Amino acid sequence: MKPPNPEFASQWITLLAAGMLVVQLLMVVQRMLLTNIRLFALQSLMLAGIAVIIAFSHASATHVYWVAGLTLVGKVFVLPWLLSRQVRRIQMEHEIAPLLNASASMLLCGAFTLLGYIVARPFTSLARLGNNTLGVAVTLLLTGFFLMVNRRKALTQVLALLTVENGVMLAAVALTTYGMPLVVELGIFFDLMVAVMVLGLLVYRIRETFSSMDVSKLSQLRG
Amino acid sequence: MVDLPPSTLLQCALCAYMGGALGSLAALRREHLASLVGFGGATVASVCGIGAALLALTGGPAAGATTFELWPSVIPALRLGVKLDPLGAFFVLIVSILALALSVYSFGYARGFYGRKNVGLLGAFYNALLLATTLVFVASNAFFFLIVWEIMALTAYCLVSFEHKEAETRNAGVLFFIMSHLGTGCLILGFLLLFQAAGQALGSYGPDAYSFESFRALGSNLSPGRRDAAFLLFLVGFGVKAGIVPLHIWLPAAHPVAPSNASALLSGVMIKTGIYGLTRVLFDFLGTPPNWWGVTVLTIGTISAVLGVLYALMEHDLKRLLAYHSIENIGIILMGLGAALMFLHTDHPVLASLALIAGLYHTINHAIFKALLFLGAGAVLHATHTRNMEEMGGLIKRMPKTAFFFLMGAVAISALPPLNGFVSEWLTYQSLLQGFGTTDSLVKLMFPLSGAMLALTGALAAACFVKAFGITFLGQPRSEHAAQAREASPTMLLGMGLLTAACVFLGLFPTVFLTLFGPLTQQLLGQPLPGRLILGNGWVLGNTQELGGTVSTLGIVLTGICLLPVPLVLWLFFGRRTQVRIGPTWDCGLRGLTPHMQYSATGFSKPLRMIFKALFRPRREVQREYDYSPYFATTLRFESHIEEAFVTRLYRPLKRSILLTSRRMRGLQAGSIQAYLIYIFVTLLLLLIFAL
Amino acid sequence: MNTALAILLQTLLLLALAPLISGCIKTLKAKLQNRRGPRVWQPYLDLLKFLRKDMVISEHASWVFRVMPHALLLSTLLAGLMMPLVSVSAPLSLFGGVLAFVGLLALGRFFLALGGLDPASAFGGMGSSREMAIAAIAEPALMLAIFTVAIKAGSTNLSQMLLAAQAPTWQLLNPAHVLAFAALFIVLLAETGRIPVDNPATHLELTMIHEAMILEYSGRYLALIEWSASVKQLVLMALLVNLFFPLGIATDLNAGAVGLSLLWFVAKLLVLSALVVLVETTNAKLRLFRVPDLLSAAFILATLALLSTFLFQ
Amino acid sequence: MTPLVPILVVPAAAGLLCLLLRSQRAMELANVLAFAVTLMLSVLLLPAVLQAPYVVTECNEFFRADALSVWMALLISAVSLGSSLYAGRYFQRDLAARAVTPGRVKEFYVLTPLFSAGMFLVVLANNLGVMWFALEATALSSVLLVAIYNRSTSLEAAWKYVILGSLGLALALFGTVFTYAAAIDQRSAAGLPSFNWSHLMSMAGQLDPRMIKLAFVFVLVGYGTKAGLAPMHNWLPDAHSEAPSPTSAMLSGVSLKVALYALVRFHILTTASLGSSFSQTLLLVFGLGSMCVAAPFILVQSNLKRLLAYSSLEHMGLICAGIGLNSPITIFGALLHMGYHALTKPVLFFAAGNIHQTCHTLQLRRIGPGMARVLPLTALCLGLAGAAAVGLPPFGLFFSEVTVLSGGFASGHTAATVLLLAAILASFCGILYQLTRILPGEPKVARSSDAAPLDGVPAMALMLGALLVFSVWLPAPLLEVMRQAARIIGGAP
Repeated sequence: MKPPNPEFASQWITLLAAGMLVVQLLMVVQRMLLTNIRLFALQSLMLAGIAVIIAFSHASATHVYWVAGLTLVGKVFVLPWLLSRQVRRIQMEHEIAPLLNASASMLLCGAFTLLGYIVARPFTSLARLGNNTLGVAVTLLLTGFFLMVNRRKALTQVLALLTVENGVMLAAVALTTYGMPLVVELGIFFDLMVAVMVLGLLVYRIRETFSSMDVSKLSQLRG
Repeated sequence: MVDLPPSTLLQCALCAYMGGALGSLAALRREHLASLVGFGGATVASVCGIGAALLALTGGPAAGATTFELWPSVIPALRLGVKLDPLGAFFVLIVSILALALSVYSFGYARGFYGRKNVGLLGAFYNALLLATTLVFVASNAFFFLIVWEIMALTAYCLVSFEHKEAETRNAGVLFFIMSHLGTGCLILGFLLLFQAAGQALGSYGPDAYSFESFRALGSNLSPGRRDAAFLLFLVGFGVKAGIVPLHIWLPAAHPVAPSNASALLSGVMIKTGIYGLTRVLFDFLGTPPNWWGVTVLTIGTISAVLGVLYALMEHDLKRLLAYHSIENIGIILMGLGAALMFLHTDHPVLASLALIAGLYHTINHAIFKALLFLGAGAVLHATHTRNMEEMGGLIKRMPKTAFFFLMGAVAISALPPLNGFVSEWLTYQSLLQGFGTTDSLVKLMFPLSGAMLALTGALAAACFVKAFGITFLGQPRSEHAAQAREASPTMLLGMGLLTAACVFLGLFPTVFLTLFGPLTQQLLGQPLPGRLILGNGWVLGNTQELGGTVSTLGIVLTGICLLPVPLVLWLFFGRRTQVRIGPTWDCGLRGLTPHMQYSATGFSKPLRMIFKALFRPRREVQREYDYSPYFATTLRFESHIEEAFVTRLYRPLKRSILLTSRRMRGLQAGSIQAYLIYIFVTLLLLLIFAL
Repeated sequence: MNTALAILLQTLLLLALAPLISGCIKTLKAKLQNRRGPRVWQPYLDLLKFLRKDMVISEHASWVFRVMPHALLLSTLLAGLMMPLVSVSAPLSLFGGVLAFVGLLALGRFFLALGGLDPASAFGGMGSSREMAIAAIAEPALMLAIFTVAIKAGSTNLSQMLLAAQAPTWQLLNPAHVLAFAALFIVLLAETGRIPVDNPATHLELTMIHEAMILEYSGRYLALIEWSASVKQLVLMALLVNLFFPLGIATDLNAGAVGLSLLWFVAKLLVLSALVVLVETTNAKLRLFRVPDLLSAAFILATLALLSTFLFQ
Repeated sequence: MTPLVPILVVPAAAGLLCLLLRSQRAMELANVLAFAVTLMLSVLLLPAVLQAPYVVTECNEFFRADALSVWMALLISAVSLGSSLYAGRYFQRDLAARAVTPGRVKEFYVLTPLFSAGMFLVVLANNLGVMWFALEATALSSVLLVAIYNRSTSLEAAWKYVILGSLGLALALFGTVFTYAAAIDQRSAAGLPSFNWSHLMSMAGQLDPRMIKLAFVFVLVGYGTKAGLAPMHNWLPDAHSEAPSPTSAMLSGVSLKVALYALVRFHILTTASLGSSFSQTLLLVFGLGSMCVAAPFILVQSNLKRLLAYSSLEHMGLICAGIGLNSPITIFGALLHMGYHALTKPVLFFAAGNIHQTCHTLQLRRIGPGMARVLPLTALCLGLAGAAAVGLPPFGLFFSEVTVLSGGFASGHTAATVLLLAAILASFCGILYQLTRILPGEPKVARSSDAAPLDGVPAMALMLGALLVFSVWLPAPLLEVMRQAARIIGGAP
């Protein structure tokens, strides 16, 4: 099948990137943990989509298929399953009140989007597929950061970390037209898996000793 | 003696110190051997040191000029250069003379530590301190100087907190080490300023940009701003070690707690490294000084002298009293140096050399009689196990020889005629007196006024040492310890005897010793020994002016001996048939005098405490307990203490404010992970804005 | 050789003249208080009496107690030998100037104070403590006044100072000299223990300073101490008299000139003694802690003298 | 066959071998042997790097070792060997006191070699992506090491360490991607540019300056967090004080330096592409910031291990400022300081470990005076290492500090150098005051020193001996490798 014209591909990529941003904003306001995990899976699915389109539109970037496949398997199915198993084992459903209420955090995310575009403005002029996905990537990074600060549950912080990871992968895909060398992609993916396992182990241990997932209890070490 | 060049003598002195230190460390278990090896090594080294210094001073300009490396250094910028020039040799002479007397003293003194403390360690630190101090005087580049300066501070800290059982010793040790290291910080900055200028001049920042020769070559073409900054940094850096007034609080805390031979070494030699540093920098590196330098040094000297002796008067801890006197004498030395700086500014080289000689002669005099007094105090402490004068008394009958040596030291430090204190203060008076005529700006008033303050200091020192000697040695023993005191061991007496002989020699034959100052003034001021300093073929000391005042301590003593027959004749004609009866002291008819009826040290200093009330702010509490009638007290508790102005006004608030701000800064690490994430987030945002 | 002779003669002069002066002061004071008072040569008789008496020495005293009188007498005599009494060049003028003079007096006082402390009695301690305190406060004023004169004369050698005073440019009523004289006069009162500072005639514990230190002495030692006290008084008065009113001092050493200058010297001393006696009878003894105010007044006077050396040129 | 690959394989293999072993003695022996071999291999690497091509590469430029990486490899192997020597007796006493379960000890012996293998990969990897991956691996392995003790505080420390660490590494990845993107835009006909550092250095001139600047910002915040630079340092005192002593020795001694090594690689790249002013000022500011933040905490510290952690923060600040001052003398001084600090800090943590196990507390007040009586040899080592850490002359740290200061003056940064010295003096006062509170004097409470006096002393003596020897006599190859590394950082190829 002959590769579609680049114009069509970059439109799809921008659409999917915007989708990822919307999902991210939903996660900021969503209070239920399980829905958050499903939103994360959706976001990863969109990322995989972008990767497929890129691989499809560039003949020589065959290794990007591998990347798309891994993202699909790992981030859409395995990780959410792991995290939801953890949540069910700890029977902790409801997220306690975040630091900033929903409207204030939405306002802040708007500001981050603006900052993302300011940062990415000098680089979008390059003729590259999905030229403004860099702005989305930076915004994803900043909002993921904010999500981590805003929530007090340990597991939510892990999720926030994974969304930041998604932001970085989006930037990787967007900026480098053929994606990063395969060995680097594999390394990053493998690290992500181990990181989630280690985080899961720690969350379990914290749950054991503190009998609650509230991170603000972790403040005995001072001075 | 075979013609040994001074540098080889110096090297064997250094090796002997090193051998003494390692030897006493090796023989850690067997105390007697350790003390023998340690202090024996130090004695041999001091003899070599004296030889090297004398050869360098008397051997003419070529003798000590060679710079040689101890061993090839490994750090690229460091070169272990040693140069025995006249100034260094003079101070090596001081440290070696003292080391000789102290080592001889220490043989007997260390016996007190057998079984109680580790004598091997004492010997090791003692030798290491002497080695580091000798190296400080002969180091020939800034990097090596800073290294041995810090090692000296480290070993001095180990000696000060040698008996670290009591908390007081530990606190004194820490205070000393922190203040001396802050001083070293200023020195590092000062030397780096010179290094920067020398580097620019030489074009390369290699090891020879550190050497003292390139600093000397800088001379006065340093920019004025950099010169003044360097002057202030060196004044503070070396001032902390010398113990000038605002920076002196570690000295009365550290010296008393050290073992006596160590406190003699600290007071006699280590504070002289501060004076050596100031002399080396002010006269060797920084070229002709502006006027305000001399005025500052003279003012600081005067204030240190007066405050030092005033605080000494109020002490009834024998070694703290002597420590405060070190501050006073450092003040007198600074007066000489300050006057010399002012003469250099108004271009009077002859007067400048007189003032410099006065300052340096007082340095060696102070080193000797202060060490003698500390050894005396050590012997008293050794015998009575207490430093508190209120528990002593009547020791002259139990320790006659120590009493005699202490008395000679007291006469010397109070600047009373026949001994060396008087001669160096006489030279200081003469230089201050000449100063009046050198300029016509109002600054010339400073000379006579500081002369008057010097007189006040001398008289107060005399009062203080009448108290120190009188209360400690004369009258009845005030405690059980004092009653059973026994005379010090022969080696301790020999040590003190050596120093007393040195005092008498420097007092009676100043003209013989002053010839050593020729190469010194030649190197520092380019001015040979002033003509009219030594008159009457070596009998009389002049003050370098045509019809100036002269003094001859030797003449005074000989005439005194000629006058001895006067009381003898009176005894022959009238007193031959009289008898001498020993009776009780007049007790106004009471039933005999008890030791507590004598004057106490606190009582002795009461008039002066009332006169200088404004400075001391004395506070006294009297508690009376009585059974039934308020007029018949059963027990009476009296407590009086004075306020250490600098500690309560300056240092304590400073320390409290620093610790307060630091505790407030701890709020940064408050434990919540959200806060830490916010810190990173804010840093990222700021950097992004900065980078755009 | 003639210096040895000069030393001998000056020593004899000092020893002979000193008790006479203190005797005159005592009689003058008695006359002023319109009582008959002792004979002028009474001090000589007292000295002879003490020399012949037995001595009682305290059991607690050490060798310092025995050495002190001799040290005091020798140091005071040496200070006296440096002072040009009758001829301009003093016998020991080469061996020490005014600084050695003050140093020797301080040495004497140092041993006197130690002698007071030795017999472990409260009076000795009190006397020594007060003596040293007052001497310490008097020292800066003494030194500054001497500095003023030395700066004008250009040297600290007493003979040089007198020679400079002979020079025509030396006006007697120059403000610097008047102020310096006043400062030195107050210091004289403090040093010799006269009324406003210390009462020489009494044995009342609270008021005596100089007497308290020598309470334990008796017999020959007391004689030596009394003698050196009067020599010190003579020497200090000579310092005042010769330094500020140098008229009539013999410049060369022939017998006639020396005899005439001796007469001038004794006359001047009597005038100064009269002044001292006048001050003694008109003033009461100051409390101990008011004495520093008096001596700081002396210090201010000396500073003004120093300022006036170049302010009122 | 260059020793590059064995250096990585040997520790990794030892880690996996320990998985199978049962007895603690065997695992300990495996660790010590592995690290001894890596030390020898690093020393073998020295002559190779000092000859003409000055670079050793392996399997077509995937692994690359130049002077800087060999110097880092030496430090890593030295510290790892020291801490593995110490770990044996340390965990036996912990097991006896039931402070830790045998499972966790096994975890320690498996993870420590992987941790150091990760660090070796960081310094030997030529590909920036692989370098990021290696750093992520070290972070993850050390997290579980920090969380060995089951106390709530060590869990808290581990959690903060992993969250802040992973976030930092995510930012660093973003920066790495940016650098690669800058390279992609410039791809000439030669197809996809390789992600190798050497290749990027060769085409540094044409990289887009704006992109490189933004990349360096992200890398600075990312790797800066892992290196514990000032505003991002909050995890450091918690992690280093809660970890077992051998791990905190490795963390403080060398893992901070490895992260700084990665940051310095990017600094060299940025200097090559847009001149030294941008990245050098940032490094200087962050270095000074770390020292000034560390000083107040040292002054009022009440916990012994946190005191040592803040002292590491201060030394890292000095090294970073030294490199930031960017004159040949200061960079050489910074590298020298790295070496001496890597030898000093572990000894301090080992001594703190001994004291912790004897007094069962790290509160300086409750340890109380008189440790010299209770644990004479440990107190001696703590005293000597403390003197070295505060920069007293007989030890090398004084020389490196004065070299950095004189370089700072020589290159005209007078104000910054004065601030540097002030921070050094403040930390001197703080550490000295705290040490003299516990070492001299008589012990208030009678402590039964169940720890045999010779526990852990051979490791401490070995490292202190090395420090003293290298302070007085620095062998020529070491000097040459440091000088060459300084030239690399200074911008020579």
